[in-house]
Amino acid sequence: MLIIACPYCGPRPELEFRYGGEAHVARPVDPSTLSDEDWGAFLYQRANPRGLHAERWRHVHGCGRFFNALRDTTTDFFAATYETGTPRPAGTPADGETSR
Amino acid sequence: MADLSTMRTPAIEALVTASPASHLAALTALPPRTRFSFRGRPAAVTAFGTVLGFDLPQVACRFAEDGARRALWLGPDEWLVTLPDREATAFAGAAATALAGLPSSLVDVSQRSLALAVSGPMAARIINAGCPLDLSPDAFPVGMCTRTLLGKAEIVLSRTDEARFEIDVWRSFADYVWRLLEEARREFV
Amino acid sequence: MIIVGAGGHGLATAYYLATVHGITNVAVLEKGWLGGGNTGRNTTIVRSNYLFDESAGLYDHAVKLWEGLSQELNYNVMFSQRGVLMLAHNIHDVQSFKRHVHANRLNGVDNEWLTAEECRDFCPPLNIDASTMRYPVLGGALQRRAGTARHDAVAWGYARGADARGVDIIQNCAVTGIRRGPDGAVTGVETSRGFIGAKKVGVVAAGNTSVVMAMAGQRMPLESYPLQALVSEPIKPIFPCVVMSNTIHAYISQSDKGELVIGAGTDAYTSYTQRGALHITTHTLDAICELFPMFRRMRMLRNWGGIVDVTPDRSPIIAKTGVSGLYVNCGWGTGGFKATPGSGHVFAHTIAKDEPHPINAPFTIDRFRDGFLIDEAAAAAVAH
Amino acid sequence: MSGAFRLPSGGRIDRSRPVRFTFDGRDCRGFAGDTLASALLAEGRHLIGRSFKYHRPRGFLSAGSDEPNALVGVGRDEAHYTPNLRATQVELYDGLVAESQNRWPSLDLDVGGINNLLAPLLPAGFYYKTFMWPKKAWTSFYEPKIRAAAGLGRSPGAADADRYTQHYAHCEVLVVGGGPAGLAAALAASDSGQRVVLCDEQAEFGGSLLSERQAMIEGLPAAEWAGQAAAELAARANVTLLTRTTAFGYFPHNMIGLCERVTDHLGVADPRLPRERLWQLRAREVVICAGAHERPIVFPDNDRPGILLAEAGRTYVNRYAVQPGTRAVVFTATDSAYRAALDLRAAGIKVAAIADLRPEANGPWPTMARKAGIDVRTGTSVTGTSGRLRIRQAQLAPIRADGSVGTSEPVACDLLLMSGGFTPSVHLFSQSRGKLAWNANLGAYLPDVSVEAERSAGACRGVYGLEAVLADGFAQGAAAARAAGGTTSPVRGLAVKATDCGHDASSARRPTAAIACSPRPSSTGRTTSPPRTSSLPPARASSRSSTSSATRRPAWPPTRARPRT
Repeated sequence: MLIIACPYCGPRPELEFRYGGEAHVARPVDPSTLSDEDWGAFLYQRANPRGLHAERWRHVHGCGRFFNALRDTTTDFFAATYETGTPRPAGTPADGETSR
Repeated sequence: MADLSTMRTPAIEALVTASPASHLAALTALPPRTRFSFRGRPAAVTAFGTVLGFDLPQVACRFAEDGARRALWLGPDEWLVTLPDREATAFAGAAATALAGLPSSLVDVSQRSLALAVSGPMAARIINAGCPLDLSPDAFPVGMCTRTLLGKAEIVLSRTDEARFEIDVWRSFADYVWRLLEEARREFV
Repeated sequence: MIIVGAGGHGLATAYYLATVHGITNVAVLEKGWLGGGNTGRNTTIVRSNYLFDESAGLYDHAVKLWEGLSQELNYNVMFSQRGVLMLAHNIHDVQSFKRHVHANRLNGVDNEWLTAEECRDFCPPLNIDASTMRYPVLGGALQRRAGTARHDAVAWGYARGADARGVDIIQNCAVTGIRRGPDGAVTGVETSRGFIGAKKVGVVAAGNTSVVMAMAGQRMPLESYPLQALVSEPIKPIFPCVVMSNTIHAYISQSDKGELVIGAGTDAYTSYTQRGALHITTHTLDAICELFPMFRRMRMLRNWGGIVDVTPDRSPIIAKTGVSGLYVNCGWGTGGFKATPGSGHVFAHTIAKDEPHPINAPFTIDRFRDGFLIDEAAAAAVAH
Repeated sequence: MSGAFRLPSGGRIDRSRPVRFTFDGRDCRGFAGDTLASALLAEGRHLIGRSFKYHRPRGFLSAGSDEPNALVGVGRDEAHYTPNLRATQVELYDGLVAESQNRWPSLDLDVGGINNLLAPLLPAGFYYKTFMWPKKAWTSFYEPKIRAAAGLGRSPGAADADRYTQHYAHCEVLVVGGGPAGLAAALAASDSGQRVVLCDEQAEFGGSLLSERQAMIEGLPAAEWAGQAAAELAARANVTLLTRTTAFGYFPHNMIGLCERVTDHLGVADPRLPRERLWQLRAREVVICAGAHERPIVFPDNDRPGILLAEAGRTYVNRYAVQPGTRAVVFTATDSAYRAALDLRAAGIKVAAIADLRPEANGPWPTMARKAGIDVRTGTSVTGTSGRLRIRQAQLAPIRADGSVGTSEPVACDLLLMSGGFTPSVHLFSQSRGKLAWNANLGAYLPDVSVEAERSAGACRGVYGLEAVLADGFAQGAAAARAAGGTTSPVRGLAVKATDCGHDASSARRPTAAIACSPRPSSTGRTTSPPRTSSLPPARASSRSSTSSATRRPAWPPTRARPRT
């Protein structure tokens, strides 16, 4: 059971959270202008890297808020958590790199 | 139409009656009270505080109280406010007036949940049978409150005293939560 | 040709390339050891009672191959058609499973409805006393042709068969890049042991598919999750079949060695750690203890995790890709073992002929562009 | 009085509390403080089970959780029946009902033993190469037969009557293992005032100290010091002590799974108590003090009843006051087995010979053994044993300079103790995803790179010798408390009076020639002639799992094994 640092409530056990998949996937402003290819990619293609992964979590059984996290998928250690709408913290390795 | 008043009877009445006493870990059902879920931006928060009589707590996971009124921080823009039933109607009216024009939401959720208290030197240990939080006084001091889990059920947990916790739980989960706590209490009664 | 991944599916692909298509200049590259990934970590269940026509075609093709596999490979894969019983615990389950029964029968796949008592008669350890259960057993769907197979033997049997026909199986050889020519077509793969040239590369890397495909610049509709399983200490035969319960989340069988083999659920987040959290396994064991209270005192011997690659519609991809000469077989989620022979058979066809076999024609990557999804989420044992 | 093989005095058993139990329906007696294993040994029972495949007679090998053979079913009725318990871990209580497993019709006369004679026809993996024709026979005949032969114990036949609870807990320092290192670590860590949890799988704290005959700590016999240390810890409000508690899993972010057996050792338990309690414990820092396992030595027919690990023999004599035999041969590659031989001798057991694989042994314990008049034969191997349901004889043969084996000589015995050195118990460390490193000097894998917030102390990281282990425990416990944000008092030094026997043979004296002994026990059950091999096969690079390769490797010589590449 992971410990996840909610940006609002502090470190809390994984049970209180729900995973939200890849972060920073912006919904296209005008889907009707997209090609089928791009729309399919938006809907279904995901980064799924081996290493650092920017992902969404929701503190569903706590403050209820969505937030973003950087986690290394080869170790399950978190490099950072940050509020939704804020950019990925500067100085963190790219997706797929390892955090330690 | 169903008589709404019957819904205020505890969903766990039979369990409460059969519950054994324990000075190490007492389990009690708390009397009904009115609950409001309040969500709002800063301007509304300030206005709401005036009606409430004190400022809503801004520190995460802390509650503030004055007399019989209590406001629990549940999220950055969400509070659970409890007050005696007799004050409910007047309070709701005053709040509606004060919040007029300010983006906010005030919902009476009194029927949704009921409250229990666990008290005694073993209270934290009993709750830890299902709650994964560190409940030591350092990590979860008096005055702290949070939504969390007890077993599979979501609860709002607050520490009102070194050796006393209150649990707000949805009515339909109440018997599950009560039984879970009873099971944990069994070696202390 | 190169096959990336020496699990059951990869080895089966190589075997059928050699036996059906006469292609033996094949290298199977494996970063770890033969059958060391999900093939050696799964709960060995084989069944074909999927809802949609496309799935029924694919999985029943596999079951038919399973039925003669020991004799074909001259290697006993211990395929045991002891029956898979899926329990229904609420009205929705009953309706859904009956729909499955009818759909399966229309597709020529055996499946039948049992009452709770019939379920208990079929599997005596099952508790159907509603007064002791949170979720009573209201009945179940039984596929008698379904069952289990010895997972390691499947990998070894295919490996022996492929090896005997000239296929090279290279272990401890991690693929580090996919090389492409000026026209974009595949020319070979870089590995931890050097470059290997090939006109065709089939990726069968299960949980690591996204990583391998990224080497060819391909983003995949996949997410890789941990999936755990566990076994008890071995006991004398007591459990005659496979029982699955989607609702309270348990599946269990007893191996020929005597261990109770139990599958847990996926963890919530993507991970390549090959391990999972304790609360996932305790959740499953709670369900096992409720369904089979006599097993409560049994102790678990081993617990492990694998990496499962999950598609948005919970159906696999067995297809050509946007890169000429690159083929992919992935997305089996939590249930790839059952399809091993069928998957290898049709994937070998796809690579050899550069076009899909009719059975895997619907299982393209393009379906996530075109919208022709094969949504089998309800048929999967794990709500993943 | 219980058992003809009970020593008249000594041990940690409570002679004022006799206990009655049954094994395979036969009435037996023991004392409170016995395990099922020690009580059965006191009654002279060595045959305890049958092996999984060949149904070879099997006896007790160890005295603890590393027991591979002595698996029994325990329970007064079907609703309380638990299969596959290790008799070496089952605490005796009045009315305990135990039965042997995997035999028919009885343990002494087991029809399945026929497999042992057929062994040459049943090579490894033969299942996969046969039973395929005719095709139909798989379902109707072969598979049911294979299944019927599989499994050791049997499932309980009724719904479990007991209840279980679970508990989330948090602490700053968790110490796993309550032997000398663990007690010292817990004392040091709890000085900080932080929350400390100390758990041990046994009924009392002390670990190896409970089997000591001579060692003194702070002027007290070692076991007494352990009791005092545990009492001191119990008196501290910030310490939680958990006995009968196994740390079974190391999960991400320092969550440890603990299984506390609350009532299994009680004949009649308080109904308010659960049978077991699952602890999901989150620790800021973990100190692993898991100790080390003694390695068996691989030689033909080394699995007969009456063949025990040397430290187990010592434990039965010193801790349980049981004579595991009357005439012993000790087969060793370490000095520690000499200590065991002397402890046996002190308990009135005749030590017929000590066969030491090493060309010489001149440490303090071998010197004492020689002084005591024990027949010490260095450069000697055991090349086989005989005896149907219990060892009767061991074949001892000299090892020549070129590594070949000379003519063997039979030595009568009803007990053979063996010691191939010690393997640090790194399971929990490995579960935490820590990386191991090969230590050629110790011939063992040791914890190297940590991933989680943990550290090891004592024998599980290759620190041997009582004084060193206690000092390491104190140092690591204090370091853990500091890492968790606490302040600790200066490390305590303890006055220790003990003669160390080292971890293993000194590497300087390690023979250059390979030792002759067959790498696999004979599977035929016949008395075997001296092995034909003149040297070990070249060591192979170990398999993938470093933990298992460390335990699977032939025990001797450790220099021959290499770390994974």
